[in-house]
Amino acid sequence: MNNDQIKEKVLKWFPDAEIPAEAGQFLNVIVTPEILHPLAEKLRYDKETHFDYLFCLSGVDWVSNLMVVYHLTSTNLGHEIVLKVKIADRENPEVDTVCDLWKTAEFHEREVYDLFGVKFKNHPDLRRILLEDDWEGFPMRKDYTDEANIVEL
Amino acid sequence: MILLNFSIYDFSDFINSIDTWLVETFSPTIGHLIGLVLVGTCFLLFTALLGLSLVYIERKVCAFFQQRLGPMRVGPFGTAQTIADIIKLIFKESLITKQSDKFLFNLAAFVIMMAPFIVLSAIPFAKGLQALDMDIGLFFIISVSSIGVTGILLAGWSSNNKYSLIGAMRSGAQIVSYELSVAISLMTIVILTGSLQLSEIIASQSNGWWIFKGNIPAIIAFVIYIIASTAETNRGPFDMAEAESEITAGFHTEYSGIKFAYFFLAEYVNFFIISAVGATVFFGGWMPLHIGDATFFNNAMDFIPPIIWFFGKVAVIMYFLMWFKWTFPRLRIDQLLTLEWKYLLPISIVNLLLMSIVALKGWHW
Amino acid sequence: MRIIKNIGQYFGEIFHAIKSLLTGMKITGYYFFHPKEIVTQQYPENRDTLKMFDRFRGEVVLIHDSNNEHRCTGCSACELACPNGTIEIINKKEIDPETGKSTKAIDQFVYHLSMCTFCNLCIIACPTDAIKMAQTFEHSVFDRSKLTKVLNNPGSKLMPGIRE
Amino acid sequence: MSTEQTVLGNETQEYFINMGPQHPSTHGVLRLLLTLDGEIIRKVEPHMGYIHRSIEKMCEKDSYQQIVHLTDRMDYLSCHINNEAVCLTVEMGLQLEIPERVKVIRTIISELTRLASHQLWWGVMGMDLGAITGFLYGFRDRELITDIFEETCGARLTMNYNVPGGLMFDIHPNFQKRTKEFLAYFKKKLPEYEELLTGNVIFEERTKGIGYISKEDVISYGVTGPSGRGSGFACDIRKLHPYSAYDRVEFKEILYNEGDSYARYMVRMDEMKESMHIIDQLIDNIPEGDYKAKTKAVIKLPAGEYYQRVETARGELGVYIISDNKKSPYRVKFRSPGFSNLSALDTMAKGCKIADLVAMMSTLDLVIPDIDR
Repeated sequence: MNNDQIKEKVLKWFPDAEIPAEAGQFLNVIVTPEILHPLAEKLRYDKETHFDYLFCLSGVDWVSNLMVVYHLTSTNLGHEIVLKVKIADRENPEVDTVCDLWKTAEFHEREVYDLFGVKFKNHPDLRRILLEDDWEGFPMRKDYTDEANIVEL
Repeated sequence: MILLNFSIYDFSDFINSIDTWLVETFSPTIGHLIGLVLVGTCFLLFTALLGLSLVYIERKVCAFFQQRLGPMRVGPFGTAQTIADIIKLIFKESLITKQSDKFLFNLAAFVIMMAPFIVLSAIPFAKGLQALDMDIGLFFIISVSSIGVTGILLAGWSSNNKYSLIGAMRSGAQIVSYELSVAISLMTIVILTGSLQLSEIIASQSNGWWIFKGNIPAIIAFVIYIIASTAETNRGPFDMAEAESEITAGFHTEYSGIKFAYFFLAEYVNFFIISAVGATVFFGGWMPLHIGDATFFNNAMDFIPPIIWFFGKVAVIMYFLMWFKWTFPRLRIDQLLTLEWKYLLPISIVNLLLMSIVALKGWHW
Repeated sequence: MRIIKNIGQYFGEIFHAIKSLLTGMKITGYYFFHPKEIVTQQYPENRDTLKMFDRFRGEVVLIHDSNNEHRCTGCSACELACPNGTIEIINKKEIDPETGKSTKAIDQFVYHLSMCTFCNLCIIACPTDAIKMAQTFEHSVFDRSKLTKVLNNPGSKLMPGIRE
Repeated sequence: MSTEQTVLGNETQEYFINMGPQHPSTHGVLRLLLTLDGEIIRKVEPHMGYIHRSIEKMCEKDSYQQIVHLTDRMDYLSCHINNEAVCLTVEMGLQLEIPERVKVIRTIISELTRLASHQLWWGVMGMDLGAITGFLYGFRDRELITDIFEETCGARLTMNYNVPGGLMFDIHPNFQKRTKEFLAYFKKKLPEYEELLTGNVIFEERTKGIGYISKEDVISYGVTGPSGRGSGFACDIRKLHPYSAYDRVEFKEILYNEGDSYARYMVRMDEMKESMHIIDQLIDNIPEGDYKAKTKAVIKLPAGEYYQRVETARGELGVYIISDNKKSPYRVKFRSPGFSNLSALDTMAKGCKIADLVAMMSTLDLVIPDIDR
């Protein structure tokens, strides 16, 4: 499927999904936390899309909101898509886990939780992964300060 | 007076003259006691020397297999390296883990040293150079050498460390199984000699070594003996008990300083012993290479002193064992036991039967 | 029939196993008997013959010529290029004896070897090729403060004609 | 486990063992919390982050030239490929036209890096299985590659040879000669590797059928690189999204379908041959030209998101740069191959023994700084 067909399909399933018009490297789909999991599930299991390989999961802090970015590709169909979930609530960011769809998400979501503080609902083992358990704050956030460890050059 | 009897070809006169002199000079009881102490001291010194030189040799041999130079810094060609190591180990702090069973922890290091030390007494180094020539010599060696496993189990249990415990358990299973093959492969030769006494086993090889005389079963027995005895001494490729990459150092993980040195020493003395027993039973011990009644050849061979024959044979076997160790990957514990129970043991039992037939029919030379 | 086949398989396995083990032993045995192939270099002993490659990055040095002149104008391009703050350039005002104008010149070119990652970015950033990587590699010292070096020689001057 | 307990008729107790952070076969500071039943592994729980240096956060403060040298310190065994990945991303953002010479040189050095990495892996694999001699042989041959690197790039391990737009300096005049010498030498030595380990009966026993992972699981866990290809997952980025000069060389993507330790081992052994094949094709055909495209001293990427995937020796490395048109990136994410590969360890190791776990970790070829970043 080419990007237009995927776009059409996604919009048919979830008309709320926001798809920026400008052509970037990938087809971007921006969604709210509520429809992330249903959309991901459809993308994963639909025969025509069949996005079975999550090759990157990253968190981004846009100051006004947090974002979790899912880079997906299909191993047999070869098309790629970028799912972005925008989380407006910085204090208590929550989004459904996609561990059940792609197992690799388990570690990557723990990393995003560790560094950005995004809580993934239904995650089997949501703990800090890179930092120690008693670390305070979420270091990759833009408002994170640590005078002892961050040296301004 | 004593030294007059000294001959490099036959030590029995020399030993007897010392004994006689001791008994005559002191009373018989004290004389014998002094004799015992002397022999004990000799063995202690020998053990220490053996450990030192074997560690050095193994390091050099291993280095050459691996395209390295090995120790080169301390002394010429690094010969004093092991002495430096021993000095370091003596001065190191002897750590004891918290909540370990301190008594057993300390005891284990001595128990593990004890077994090879006792076994050493039954090894004939040269003609007449043997501390104990019992009529059950071989049986004695097989049985006493199994004391060592007690030391390993004690060390593993008392260390209060799971790695140690796993190592000890592996080692226990391994040694107990492999002892069977070792014993049976040695018994294969005993069928031919008709005696367990080591001096008689050697004497029976005066017209050729059993590995040549004993037909095919002797060769099979030798191969099985080498494999099984390597496993029994926890050497690579059967070093499951101390598999460095799996369970760090196995049963001696928690030992440091001089106690660690004991484990190390015991390992190398054991290594020497299996080679020595192999050399004695299959290659005639100190007996020079004789071919039937080719007198001229036999006399020429006799010219080389027996002690050199003995150590030469031991060295060759050791070299092969080192070659194995530095070439092969390690087996897994269950594969190790499979190898013993499915391959070595059945083969050695069949081999024993074969040897009996060979002996009955007189197919050996 | 099946039993014979099984027995054949049993011994076949053993034969294959022994053969594969012997192949491995052939390799190690070959090296044992060819000590000429030993690759060990005995490091402190071979110091005289040990030569590093020209591009090897050992430490940053400021090039001085025989007149004790260097090419550093103190522009701090290297300082900016450095990812770790390894280089600190302390400038001073200097009165040009000919024109009488005050110009900027380096007072101290401070280099913290302990922070350097030898990434070569300062060298390519330098517009006047004043610094280069030296091939030294024996950097260990007993005192950490010795790793902070002042690269310009005492009394050294800027080479004439560099600033233009 | 309950069945075994009833069969045995006695109670067995599970226990925990900490494998690492200091352990001879975790190849760095990785801690595995093993739940064991005797010697049988019930659960593996990796704990990482012991050398987490927050490279992603550091990148947000650095210029694009400076980021490159940080990636040297991620997967230090394929540092050139990491550098290349960042440079490719930046070049994509700047829409720079890269000289052909640069592309070819990058490809050659990438493949040399892959070879060096696999040589080290082979040695370590042998050592983990108890064949220590192999370790020395692996290092012996790797030394020659690091010599080539040292001569051309100026460092043996953290080379930092790439800059956005090209290379730091041109290849050394000896580079081609040395590389060809090395290839001739290593073509003779590789069969020795095979004889020493591959055919060895003990080695086969230790790896065949051990650590099985299915193709579905491999895709789901995102296990890439030789580890993924050992399960039949065609994930070679060099084929899927050719970068640098990979579109003009002919090579095979090695695929094995067994999914066990032996398959993963064989993939790497065959990949070494393919790497040599690639270098063979390119080494005499380095086009003349500049070694660097013209770039500004201060690089500002146009605002936007850039994602570049490359194939390192361990698998797929993704570099995700979000730029807001400043001299430092807004956000950098490295999708490191080791991180995803490690996550599959639990699935592989269930029911195996401790010794198998060690073999399995070797076949995953974990580099801890790559996992922790």
